[in-house]
Amino acid sequence: MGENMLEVEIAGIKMKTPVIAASGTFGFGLEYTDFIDLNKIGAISVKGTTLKPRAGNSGCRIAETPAGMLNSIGLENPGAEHFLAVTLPKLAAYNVPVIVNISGSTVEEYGELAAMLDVPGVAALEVNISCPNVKHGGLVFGTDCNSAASVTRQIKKSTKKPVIVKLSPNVTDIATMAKAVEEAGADAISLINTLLGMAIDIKSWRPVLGNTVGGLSGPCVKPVAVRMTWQVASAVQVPVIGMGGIMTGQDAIEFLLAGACAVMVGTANFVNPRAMETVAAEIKEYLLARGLKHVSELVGQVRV
Amino acid sequence: MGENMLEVEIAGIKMKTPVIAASGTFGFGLEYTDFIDLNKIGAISVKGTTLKPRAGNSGCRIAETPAGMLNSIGLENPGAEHFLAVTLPKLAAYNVPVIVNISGSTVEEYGELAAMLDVPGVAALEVNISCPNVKHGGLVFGTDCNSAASVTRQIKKSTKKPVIVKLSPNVTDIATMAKAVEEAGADAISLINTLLGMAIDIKSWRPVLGNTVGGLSGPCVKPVAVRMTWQVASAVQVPVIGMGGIMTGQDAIEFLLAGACAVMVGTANFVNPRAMETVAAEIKEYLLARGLKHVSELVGQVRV
Amino acid sequence: MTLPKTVEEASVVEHVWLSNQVRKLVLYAPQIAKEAVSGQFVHLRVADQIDPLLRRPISLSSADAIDGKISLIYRVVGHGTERLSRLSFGEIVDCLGPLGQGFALDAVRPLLIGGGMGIAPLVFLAECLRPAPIEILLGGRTKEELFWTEIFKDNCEQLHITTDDGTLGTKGVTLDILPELLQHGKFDRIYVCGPRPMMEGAAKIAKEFGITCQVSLEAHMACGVGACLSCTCAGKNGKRHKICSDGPVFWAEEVF
Amino acid sequence: MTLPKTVEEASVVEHVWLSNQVRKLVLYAPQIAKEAVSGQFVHLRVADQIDPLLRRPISLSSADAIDGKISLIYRVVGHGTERLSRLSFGEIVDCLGPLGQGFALDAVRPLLIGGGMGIAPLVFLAECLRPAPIEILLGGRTKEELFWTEIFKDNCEQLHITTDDGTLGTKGVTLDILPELLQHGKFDRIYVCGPRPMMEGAAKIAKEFGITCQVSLEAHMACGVGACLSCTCAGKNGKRHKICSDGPVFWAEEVF
Ligand SMILES: Cc1cc2nc3c(=O)[nH]c(=O)nc-3n(C[C@H](O)[C@H](O)[C@H](O)COP(=O)(O)OP(=O)(O)OC[C@H]3O[C@@H](n4cnc5c(N)ncnc54)[C@H](O)[C@@H]3O)c2cc1C
Ligand SMILES: Cc1cc2nc3c(=O)[nH]c(=O)nc-3n(C[C@H](O)[C@H](O)[C@H](O)COP(=O)(O)OP(=O)(O)OC[C@H]3O[C@@H](n4cnc5c(N)ncnc54)[C@H](O)[C@@H]3O)c2cc1C
Ligand SMILES: Cc1cc2nc3c(=O)[nH]c(=O)nc-3n(C[C@H](O)[C@H](O)[C@H](O)COP(=O)(O)O)c2cc1C
Ligand SMILES: Cc1cc2nc3c(=O)[nH]c(=O)nc-3n(C[C@H](O)[C@H](O)[C@H](O)COP(=O)(O)O)c2cc1C
Ligand code: FES
Ligand code: FES
Repeated sequence: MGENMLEVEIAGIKMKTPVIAASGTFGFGLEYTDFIDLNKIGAISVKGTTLKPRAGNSGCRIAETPAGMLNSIGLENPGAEHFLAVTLPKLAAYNVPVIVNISGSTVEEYGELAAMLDVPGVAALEVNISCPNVKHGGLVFGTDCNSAASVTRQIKKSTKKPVIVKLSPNVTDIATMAKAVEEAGADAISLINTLLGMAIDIKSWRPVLGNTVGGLSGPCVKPVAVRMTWQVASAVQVPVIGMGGIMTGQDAIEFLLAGACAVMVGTANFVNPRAMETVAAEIKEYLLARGLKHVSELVGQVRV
Repeated sequence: MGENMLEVEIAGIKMKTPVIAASGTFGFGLEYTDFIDLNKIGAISVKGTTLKPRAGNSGCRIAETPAGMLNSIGLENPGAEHFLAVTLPKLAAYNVPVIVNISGSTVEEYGELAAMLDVPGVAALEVNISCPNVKHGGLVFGTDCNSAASVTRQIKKSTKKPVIVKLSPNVTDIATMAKAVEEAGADAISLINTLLGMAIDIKSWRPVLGNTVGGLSGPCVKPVAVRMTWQVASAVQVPVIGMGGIMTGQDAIEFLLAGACAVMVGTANFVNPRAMETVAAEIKEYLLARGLKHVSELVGQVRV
Repeated sequence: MTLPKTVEEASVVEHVWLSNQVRKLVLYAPQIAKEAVSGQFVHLRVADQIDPLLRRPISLSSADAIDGKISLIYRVVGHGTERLSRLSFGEIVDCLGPLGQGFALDAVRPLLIGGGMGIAPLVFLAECLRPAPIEILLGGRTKEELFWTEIFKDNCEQLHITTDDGTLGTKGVTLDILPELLQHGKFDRIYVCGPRPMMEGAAKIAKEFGITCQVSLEAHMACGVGACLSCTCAGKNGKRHKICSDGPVFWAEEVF
Repeated sequence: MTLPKTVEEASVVEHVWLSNQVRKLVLYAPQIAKEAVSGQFVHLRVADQIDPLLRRPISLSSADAIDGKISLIYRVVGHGTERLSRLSFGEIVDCLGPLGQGFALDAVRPLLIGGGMGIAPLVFLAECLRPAPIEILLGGRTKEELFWTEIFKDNCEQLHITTDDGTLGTKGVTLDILPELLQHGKFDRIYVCGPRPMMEGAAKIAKEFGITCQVSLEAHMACGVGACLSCTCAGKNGKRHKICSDGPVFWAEEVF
C-alpha cells in the first residue's frame, strides 16, 4: 500500500519521491553513498558546475549562525569536462535522476555549458543565476529580469534537456523574476538560493568569512522561502521546486501546500546525512494518516 | 571609571547608551516600566503611529519560527492625537529620548504626521517606509527609491526634528535605497525592518498568520541585518542605526563594527524584558576588557 | 528602585503527569507567589537558548504566598511544552509574572465552568473563592480527560460533568446542561474558561438569566505585558483590549 | 544493503575534566570503535535541535574495538563545545564517523609533535604505533596546559616539553628544540599536529633533515564527508584537497 504515493514527474523528470538533494550540499551524491542509498532519493542536483575548474574563495568558507549557516564556497568545482569524463559515469551506477546545476559568467558561457551537458545520463539542468559567492555572473543575472531571461533563452536554445531556473531571494519582487524566466522558456523554477548575509568576528574585527559576505541557509530562512515559494507558485504555470531550511517532512509539507511540486533539501544533509530519507518517510506518514492517496493532493492547497 | 563610555549623539539625539528600543517591540515604553528602568536606556522608538487610530490585522498575529518570529500586527495604534494627548505627557516623567515611529499611506499623510509631531518631548521621527503588514503605504514606499525619497523630503519640509528613515530589507539593492533617502535629507538611517515571511499550519492547511504573510525578526535575521548595515554604512555619510536579531552585547558589537553608530533591540525584549540593559552592560564590559575608552572606537572598524 | 513585576528564576519542586498529555509543574517562585491572584498567568522561557525563542503563557493553578510555591497545569502540545515537560527536580525556569488581570472575587454563589485546559486557572479560582459555596461544571471529550474531578473534589459543593461520549457525567457539552443549572436561580456569577464557542455560549445564557459572567481569553502572545499588540481583541464601542494585560479575564460584555 | 560509515547513537560512559577548560569524553560507540584508525575524527551533534545547527569535528583520542569505547579530548571554546560539556553519564550523542584518513603507521622511529589541542589525536597515534619506540615533543603556553604529560607517560620512551613561559621543560616553542632532536638522526618520521605555523615550521625542518612528515590539518567543516567543500585547501600542482575526507592527515609535501 502507498507504493507510488510519493512518485512525481516534474518537467519530464521522473522521481521516486519529491525530495531532491539541493545543489552544493550533497556533492555529486557519491560522497554520501556511505550514509544514504542514492537509489531511494528523488533526484540529485549536483554541485554547481562551471565551464572551467574553479578553486573557489579563499579563507574561511562557512560560519554557523542562529539556526542556520553562511557559506562562501565560491563555486569550487572541477569543471564540466571533468564532470562528464569522471563523475557522470560513476553516477550511472545509480538509479537516480542527475540534475546538473550550472553557473556561468556570461550568457554565452551558460549556453556553452548547456550544450556540453546535453548528453545521456543528465536528467535536467538547474540554472544557478543566483550564487551570491562569485564576482562575475551569479547574482547579477539573478537580480535583473532581463539578464535572467536572456540566460534562460540561451540555455533553452542549447539543450533539449528540461531547464530548471533557480531564483535568488535577494530581490524586491520574486514573482516578476519568476514570470520573466517562465516567459523565456524555463520548464520549472526552483527557489530559494541563499540570502546574502555576513558575520563579524568580534575578537579579530574581521568578517568570519574569507569572502566577507556569504549565503545564508538552514531553518532560519524557511519563512522567507515559504513566502517566496507561495508567491512564485501563485504567479507561474510551470512547476515550482521549493527549498530553504527544510529539516523534516513537516517543513517539506509547508512548501508543498504553498505550491511546490517537489522540494530540495540542503543544509539538513550536513546535520543528518539521512535527512532526505526521513523527510520522504515523514511526508508519506502524513499522507497515510490523513487518508490521502498521493503527494500531489497537497500541492498548492494552502487556503489563504 | 567608564562613566561616559557608552554616551552617543546621533543626529542631535543625545543618548546614555547606544541601545535603543526598536519600534513595535517595546510599546510606548510605559508597558515595560515594571521590568526595566526607562531612564537607563538609550532611547525609545515607540510603536508605529499613524494619523488615525488603527485596529491592525485580524486573526493570529504572531508565529514562532526557527530562532525567530513572524508578526502581522498591522500597525494597530491609537493614532497621533491620542499619542500627543495621552502618551507623550506620561513619557515626560522619564529622562529618555522619545523617537516617534510614523507610518502613512500617502506622501501627504507622512508630512501631516511629521508636522503634528513637531512638538517638545519628541526627540526625533523614525519614518517607517517598510512595514510589510499594511496594504497601502508601508512596503511600497520602502521598495522604491523615488517614493522613499519623496516621503523623506516631505517630512523634512514639515518638521525641524531629526529624521531617521527606516529601511526595508526586502529589496534587491539596499545601498541605493539608503543613498536615495540620504540625498533626500534623512538625518540618519535605521535598518533593518522585518523580512517578509510566511508560515503554513499543516494541520489546517491555512497560513498561521491571519494576514497570510508577516515580518520576520529575531536572531534568524541577524546575518542579513549585519550585511545590510555594513553595505549601508559603507554607502552613506549619515549615521546608521543597526538592528535585526540582537540578543546580546556581542550581537550589538557586530553591528557597531559593521558601521552602526547605535543599535536597536526588538524581539529580544519579548524574551528578556531587561535585554537592553544586558546588551549595554555587555558592550561596556567588552570595551573595558579591551582597554577601549568609548564605544565610538568600534564603529565601522571591521577590516574587510 | 524596585520593579513590581518579576523575572524570577524559579526552581522545579515537583513535576508529575496527571494524564498521558497533561503535567503539573510546581515551582518555587516566592516573589510571584506573593503577588499572584487567580486568573493571572506566568510567561515561561522553555529553554535557555534562541530556539524556541518565545516565552509560553501558562495560567497559575495555584500560588501560595506562605510556602512560595506556584503550580502550573499544562498540556504537552508542541515544541515548547515538550521542552518544558523535560524539566526535572531542582532545575531552573525563567518565569515572568504574575501577568494580567485576575478574576473578580466578589461572587456570593459562583458557578465555575471549564473545558479543556481552560480548567487549569479554575483550580486557583476555586481556592480563592472559598469559603463561598462553589459549584463546578466541567466538560471534556471523554472520561480520561477529566482527571480534574480528583483535583476539585475537596474544593466545591458540587461537581457537574459532561463528556462528548457520555463516558462520565451527562453525555453532551457543558452548554447543554447550563440553562438547567442556572434556572433555579441560586447562582449570581459564572466564570467561564475554555474554547471560545463555549465561552460565548455561556455568556449568552448568563445574560438571558441575568447573571454576571467573567471569561478568560487566550491568544498567541509575544511580550505578555501589553507592548507588542499580538494579542489584542475588539471590545465594545471600538475599544481595543490587550488580552495579556487588560485580561486574560474580562467581563463577558466587554469582549463578546 | 549495509552502509560502511555510521551515524551512531553513542552513550556517555565517562566525562571528566582534565584541566579547567579541557574535558575527556568517553563514549560507547561500538561500530565507530571497530572501524576507527588514529588520525580520524567524529562529527558530533551537540544538541537535538536546530541551534546550534552544525556538527562539531573532534579527533579520536582512542578507540577500542574490544570494549566498543571511543574517547575524545576537547577544549570548551564556544557555543557547541559548551553544550557538549553538559552531557552526563548515560546521555546520548549523535556521532558521525569515523571520518577522514588517518596516520600512516609504518614509522620505525617516530617523533610525535603536538601543540595545543592538536595533541589530542596524538594520544591515539601513540597507542597505535606501539610497540615502536616513540618520543614525543609537546609545546604549550604554560605548565597548566600540559596535563598531557600524565596521559603520555606510559606510552612513550621520552617526553620533550617546551612552554612559552618556561614553567615546564625548555622555555620556548617546539620548533626551537626540534632541530636538536632530529640531529642525532635516530628518527625516521615526524607526526605534527598543532597550530599551522608550527606544522609548517616542523615540516620545513623535517625536509632539511630528510625525514618524512605527516601533518593533521584543521578547517571549519559543515558536512565532514567531502560534499560541501567548506574545508578544502590547495595542494601541489593546483590539486585541491578536502581536509575532511582526503585528510585531515596529509604528507607535508602534499599540502605545504
Ligand atoms: C493566558 C494564557 C494562559 C494559558 N494557560 C494555559 C494553561 O494553564 N495550561 C495549558 O496547557 N495551556 C495554557 N495556555 C496555552 C499555552 O500557552 C499553549 O498551549 C502553549 O503556548 C503551546 O506551546 P507549544 O510550544 O507547546 O506549542 P506550539 O504550537 O509549538 O507553539 C508555537 C507558538 O504558538 C503559541 N501557542 C500555541 N498554542 C497556543 C495557545 N493555545 N494559546 C496561546 N499561544 C499558543 C506558543 O506560545 C508559541 O508561541 C494558555 C495560554 C494563554 C494565552
Ligand atoms: C578534524 C578536526 C579535529 C578536531 N579535533 C579536536 C579535538 O580533538 N579536540 C578539540 O578540542 N578540538 C578539536 N577540533 C576543533 C573543534 O572542532 C572546535 O574547537 C569546535 O568545533 C568548536 O566548536 P564551538 O561550538 O565550541 O566553537 P564556536 O566558535 O562557537 O563554533 C562556531 C563554528 O565554528 C567551528 N569551529 C570553531 N573553531 C573551530 C576549529 N578550531 N576547527 C574547526 N571548526 C571550528 C565550529 O565547528 C562551528 O561550526 C578539531 C577540528 C577538526 C577540523
Ligand atoms: C555549502 C553550500 C553550497 C551551495 N552551493 C550551491 C551551488 O553550487 N549551486 C546552487 O545553485 N546552490 C548552492 N547552494 C544553495 C542550496 O542549494 C540551497 O538553495 C540553499 O542552501 C537553501 O536550502 P537549505 O536551507 O535547505 O540549505 C549551496 C548551499 C550551501 C549551504
Ligand atoms: C511585533 C513587532 C512589531 C513591530 N512593529 C513595528 C512598527 O510599528 N514600526 C516599525 O518601524 N517596525 C516595527 N517592527 C520591526 C522592529 O522594529 C525591528 O525592525 C525588527 O523586529 C528587527 O529587529 P529585531 O530582530 O531585534 O526584532 C516590529 C517588529 C515586531 C516583532
Ligand atoms: S502579548 Fe504583547 S501585547 Fe499582549
Ligand atoms: S567539510 Fe564538507 S567537504 Fe569537507
